[in-house]
Amino acid sequence: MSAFLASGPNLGRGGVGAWLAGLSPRGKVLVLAGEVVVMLALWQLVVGVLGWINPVFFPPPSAIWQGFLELWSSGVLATNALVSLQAWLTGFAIAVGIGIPLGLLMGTSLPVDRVVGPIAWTIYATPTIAYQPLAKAWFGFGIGPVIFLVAISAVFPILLNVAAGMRTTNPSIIRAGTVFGAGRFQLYRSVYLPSTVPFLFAGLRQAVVLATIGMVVAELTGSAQGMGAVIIRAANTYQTDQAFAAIALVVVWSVGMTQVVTLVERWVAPWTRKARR
Amino acid sequence: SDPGAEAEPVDLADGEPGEAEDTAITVAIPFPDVTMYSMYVLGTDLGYYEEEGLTVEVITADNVTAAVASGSADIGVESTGTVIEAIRGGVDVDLVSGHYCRQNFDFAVQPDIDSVEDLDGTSIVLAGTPGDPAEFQRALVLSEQGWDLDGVNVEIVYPGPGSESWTEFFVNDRITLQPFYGDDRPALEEHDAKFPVEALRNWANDVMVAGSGYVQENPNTLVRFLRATLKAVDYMTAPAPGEFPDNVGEVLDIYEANDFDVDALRGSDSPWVLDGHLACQNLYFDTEAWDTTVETQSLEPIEFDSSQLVYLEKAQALLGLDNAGPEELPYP
Amino acid sequence: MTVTSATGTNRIVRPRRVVRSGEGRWAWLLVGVVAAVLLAWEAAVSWLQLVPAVFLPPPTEILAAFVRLLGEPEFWQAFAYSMGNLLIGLALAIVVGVVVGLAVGWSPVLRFTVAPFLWLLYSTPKVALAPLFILILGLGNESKIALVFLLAVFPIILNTMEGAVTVSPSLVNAGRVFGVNGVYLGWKVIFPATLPYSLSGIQRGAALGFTGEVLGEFLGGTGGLGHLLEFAAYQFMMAEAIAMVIVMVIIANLTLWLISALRRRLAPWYDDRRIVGAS
Amino acid sequence: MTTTIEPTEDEASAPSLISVRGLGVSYDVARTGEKLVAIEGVDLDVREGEFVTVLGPSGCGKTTFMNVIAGLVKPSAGKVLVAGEPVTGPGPDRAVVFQDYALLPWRTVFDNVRFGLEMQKGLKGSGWRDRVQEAVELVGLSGFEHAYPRELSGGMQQRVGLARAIVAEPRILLMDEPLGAVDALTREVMRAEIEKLIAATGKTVLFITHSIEEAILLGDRIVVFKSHPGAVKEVIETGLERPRSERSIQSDPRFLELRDHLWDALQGEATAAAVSK
Amino acid sequence: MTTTIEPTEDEASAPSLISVRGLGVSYDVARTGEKLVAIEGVDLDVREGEFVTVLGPSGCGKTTFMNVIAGLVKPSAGKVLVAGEPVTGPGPDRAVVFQDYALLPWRTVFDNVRFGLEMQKGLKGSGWRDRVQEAVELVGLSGFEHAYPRELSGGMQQRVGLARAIVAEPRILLMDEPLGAVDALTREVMRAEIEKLIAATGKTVLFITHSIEEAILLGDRIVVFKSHPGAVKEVIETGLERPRSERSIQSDPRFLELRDHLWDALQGEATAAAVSK
Ligand SMILES: Nc1ncnc2c1ncn2[C@@H]1O[C@H](COP(=O)(O)OP(=O)(O)OP(=O)(O)O)[C@@H](O)[C@H]1O
Ligand SMILES: Nc1ncnc2c1ncn2[C@@H]1O[C@H](COP(=O)(O)OP(=O)(O)OP(=O)(O)O)[C@@H](O)[C@H]1O
Ligand SMILES: [Mg+2]
Ligand SMILES: [Mg+2]
Repeated sequence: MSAFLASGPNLGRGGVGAWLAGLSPRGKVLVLAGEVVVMLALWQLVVGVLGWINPVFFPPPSAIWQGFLELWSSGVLATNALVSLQAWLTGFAIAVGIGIPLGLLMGTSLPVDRVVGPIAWTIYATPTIAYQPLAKAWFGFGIGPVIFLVAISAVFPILLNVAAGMRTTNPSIIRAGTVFGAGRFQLYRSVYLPSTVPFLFAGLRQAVVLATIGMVVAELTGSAQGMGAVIIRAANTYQTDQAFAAIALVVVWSVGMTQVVTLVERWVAPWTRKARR
Repeated sequence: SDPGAEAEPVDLADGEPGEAEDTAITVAIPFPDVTMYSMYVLGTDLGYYEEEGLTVEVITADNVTAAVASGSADIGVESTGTVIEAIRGGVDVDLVSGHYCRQNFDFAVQPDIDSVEDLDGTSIVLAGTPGDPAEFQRALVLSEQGWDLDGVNVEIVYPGPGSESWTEFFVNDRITLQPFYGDDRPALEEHDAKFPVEALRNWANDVMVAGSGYVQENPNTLVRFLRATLKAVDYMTAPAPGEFPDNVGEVLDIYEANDFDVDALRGSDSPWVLDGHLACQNLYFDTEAWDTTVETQSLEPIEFDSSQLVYLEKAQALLGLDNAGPEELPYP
Repeated sequence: MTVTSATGTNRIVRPRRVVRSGEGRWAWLLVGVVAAVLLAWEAAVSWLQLVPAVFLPPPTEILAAFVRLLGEPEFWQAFAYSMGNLLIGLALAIVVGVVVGLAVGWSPVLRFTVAPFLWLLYSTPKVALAPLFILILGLGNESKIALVFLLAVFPIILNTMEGAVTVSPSLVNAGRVFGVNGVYLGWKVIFPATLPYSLSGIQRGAALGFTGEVLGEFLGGTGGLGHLLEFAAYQFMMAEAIAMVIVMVIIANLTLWLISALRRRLAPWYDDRRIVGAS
Repeated sequence: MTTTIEPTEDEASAPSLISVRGLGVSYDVARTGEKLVAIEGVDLDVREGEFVTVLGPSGCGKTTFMNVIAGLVKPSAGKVLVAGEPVTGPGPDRAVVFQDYALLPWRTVFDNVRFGLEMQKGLKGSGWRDRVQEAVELVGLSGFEHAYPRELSGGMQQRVGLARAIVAEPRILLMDEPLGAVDALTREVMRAEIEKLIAATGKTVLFITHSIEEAILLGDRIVVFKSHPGAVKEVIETGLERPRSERSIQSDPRFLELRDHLWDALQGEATAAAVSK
Repeated sequence: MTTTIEPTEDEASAPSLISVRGLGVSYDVARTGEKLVAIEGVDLDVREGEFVTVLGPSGCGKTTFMNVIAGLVKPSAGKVLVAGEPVTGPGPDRAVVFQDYALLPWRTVFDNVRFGLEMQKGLKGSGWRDRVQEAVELVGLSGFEHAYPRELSGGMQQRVGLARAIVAEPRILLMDEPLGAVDALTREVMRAEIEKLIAATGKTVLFITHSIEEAILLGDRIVVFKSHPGAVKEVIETGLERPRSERSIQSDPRFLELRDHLWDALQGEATAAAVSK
């Protein structure tokens, strides 16, 4: 996501581009907010006022807001969001718990890398949706298959990024570590792990998006609760405004969590912040 | 847009309908299944559609009303409650006829379940996906039969639209109660399941819809399509309620030729062998059926625009039928 | 006019392709591990009956289903159908993704106005928007192609963007100095410089595009592997369903392999270190 | 060591190929929104066929200065005339050799050199092939036509950059620290080669360097820049004979004198730059 | 220019701190499976407190040679003794300054310098804080303790590398082209600083460089390497007074003589290297 706000090749351009690039973080946020408002207004105009698309299938923002209020006041939102949240967090924690150690192991040991790597890539390349019927069959109903799908969606970006981070640790730094007397363990702690951190966070950011999509896919069928169930129930009863409100919330969650990951990264790994020059 | 407001009285000339405006018809069904949608296969195989100058293609659609509204399908078959909700929501579809005018409510429970109290603390299935209005009807019938779920602490789960998967969960003891259909029965019997509730209700199960615009532009097509479909329904249903259908052998041959597994149905002596008991030969639908659905599925009341049924009535008239409601059928 | 010319050995230092001698051994290890897992699976299901076979069929049954599948003409029809849509959708996604990615990556104004929405769209679970697709694009090939496109295009855009943002300014300056400008600059300098990034986005996009195809076929219609999978899942034929999944895995991996082969061909100058995704 | 070093006076009457008057460039600084004055009030005249070296500490605006002449950066004040015409953008009369070579990594040596030609003339005729080949030979790279840049050493890559610049026969060669990224030994070799090459082709050259020695060895005149803001501190005529053998010239008292002088001029600047770059 | 340059004979009797005998290193080449002989039959003795510069074209095995002494590479033939003990691995008596700095990007200047201490001693006592601070001051970086490497210029980063190397007070400093990556002007400044620093601390130094001038300016002795396979071509005693001002020394006839001699010795090698690296 950082690439969006990167200023790009600095070639002394002028005009709006330079102005935008020159904005302070707060200014950028303001401009973005402005854009969002314009976008919503356009949407409202096309669907709500001009009626170019049947609003049952594509409700205007005002209706979505209405749907959100309905969900909120009926208490449906709170209970279901809580269920989803629990599944998401559990699944993500499992993914992190498996992904990081296994990634580190892959980065350390060539045999593990050569065995786990291809298998991981294979599963990663397979559409998540393909696991959906299997997950339901294996884990039954409720939160089980959701956790499974969240975990399996999130684990590979973490795993593969951590492994890549370990493998691409600058050999020159490793040499420096060795020269200054670091033992195997110290080298691990002081050199490999810190240089893997940026990769880990890149993986976490990808994982957040994939985990959220996995969660919705899992909840869309099979479970009685959760945001996916809210979406499908609302869709089945043609309360599309509520369905879209639920989707919007999921998107907000996804984007919000990537931001959280970025914030944590800034805090844990201040050196990864873009150079000031 | 206000449903019903757009429907203008349609003038259908007396006598034979005119040439079909649209000769290739796409029928959307909600999920791949043979028995429920067999009349379209039969109509094609027996040449009824060809006689009307039509060809019919059956496709599946995740959301039938959307498929119809978008023009991907000309005709859609969808459960009545869903169609009512869609029309309420403002989807531009017209209800053109009934499809199955009755519903069977057959429930299996695990061998150790004797009464509704025994379900306490277990998982049960009432419908495949959340938001399926049939869930309320099933609960209603259950409570009418002495299995009122209101007082019991059960978890209602949704294993997906196909009843085969419900059965698999059932025989693997993941659920204690499920609705079932004829083709699920052998597996359930093998599992020693009990069938505490077997009932038939004269409630419209599902209906056919078409896009409002399509209806306006293709009156003759619609009449011709319905006439052929009526013939196909007649071919597969019994001459009178409760009797054994005449053409079972031929129908099963046609199913088989269309890649369906019919071994279990051959040699059956049940009058319900083709699920034909669920259909009315005249593809009945009217305001009463609408209101019953609204009531039994606990839907918000909404009025039915019966002018939508002119094509059905025309097709019925051409075949000498009237739009009579379903007769009482005693459960065997 | 002469310049002291090469007097030493005219040795071109070809990039090192790291093919370790142990590589073959690891392949065997991999085969061994996979075999062991399959064996344990077979044992757990068929012999020890720890898991009911309807839910998790043993590998032998899946293999049988797989072989059966390959023998059926319907399968190959479905295969052709799915691949056709996939290729069209991917082609569109590649063209649009690369062009949009370049434009957005290159222009700060676009990056600012368009990119956040791209990100939002990327994060949106497309599954949830299914009815919208049916409504707008119907159940023919269009909705499937659209879903392939929609799922594949974002990784391509995001990666291309990342590439375009990181194009060395001095390459751009070199282009300008030698008279390359405007669209030409994009075509002659920025596009090739970004190509390795785009290709790695395309790789991910292709795998995701396949998800889109399956998703589109779940939505409705009559053809395709997703349709077959849905059918198998409806009948609760797990062995068949898993066999279908294996077909998908094979296709996904073949696509990955094909594109990395393509990358080696199209971008031989590019040293094959992994570019970690932009997102 | 009695000869004093007098900053050269540009004779206004001499026909100058490049003429810079009151040149100033300021950049918008993204973060703060302020303007950073990179260079200010720069005057310079370069005669046809002259080899001018530009010496100055890091960040003093040498690259900016050169970019204005190349037409890559628009001045905020003053004007630049090349052959009497104001500079409005890059043109075929000026070619640039970059410090980081800026070769297109996806093109072979031959195609990279061709790049210098293809945009301008469109490669219509058939003669271009010979011209490219000639340029490749001129820089001593025959036999490497089909190598990719990353298969070459730094020195070889810079030769490609040189060939690309001269192939279109520009009147002016702008070289921005062309030897900054090659190792010292290669650098010492290439200096001599560049001198010979330029002498043979008779081009007008503006050559930026950090190295005092290089500035003296190559330049007819040395322009010394100072920082904050970047400006011309002094201009010195080297007055050394050509061809200059690196070995013989270093015992030349004039060389030593220049060296001492420049060292003094830059000592402060360089120390400051090393610590606060 | 009458003084002839005689390669120095290592007196076998002098107590040498580093003693290299018949050293050979060969690498396994991945692609072909063959062995590449990087260096062969290298003999060298370095006395305590001596500053030895190693000069040679690219790829001749200088880094390999230094890595053996650092204990990073195992010799395939011959032996290396440091203070009479055979080298078996890196040790606190030898510290390395790397060309690419090899700083840990996630550590501040202070923590990077501390790294030189912590691996070996574990930072038990309380004195280490002062020692680190002292080293930071010694290289002139006070005030930058909390900066991250990416916030520093190349020259400053190399100062950090230097501080990290000297903080643990090794007997031997191994420097692999420490100034290869900084700009020429900074380089000229830093050369003098390094000389002063080393003189003050009295360390034994092995200093690899590509630059003839640097080799002469800094070295007590210059070891010239040749390629294919890497081996010592000759060893020259500079015999120049210390402290050496860069400015005065360049008029010293001995300097010029050495320069010419080395130039001749390396000309062929360098040309070859520039084209075939
Ligand atoms: N595009 C730009 N936007 C903002 N500031 C810039 C830009 N380019 C250069 N500067 C600033 O202008 C000043 C002069 O930069 P310039 O690159 O011209 O210096 P230089 O003398 O070439 O330095 P060096 O020797 O390190 O190459 C510096 O302070 C630099 O940070
Ligand atoms: N790990 C390695 N595996 C295989 N070959 C190597 C390895 N390290 C170095 N070599 C080869 O050994 C030879 C000597 O390399 P080395 O890095 O010691 O040279 P160098 O003199 O330090 O060169 P430079 O001046 O460019 O740093 C080169 O041909 C190089 O390609
Ligand atoms: Mg510069
Ligand atoms: Mg080296």
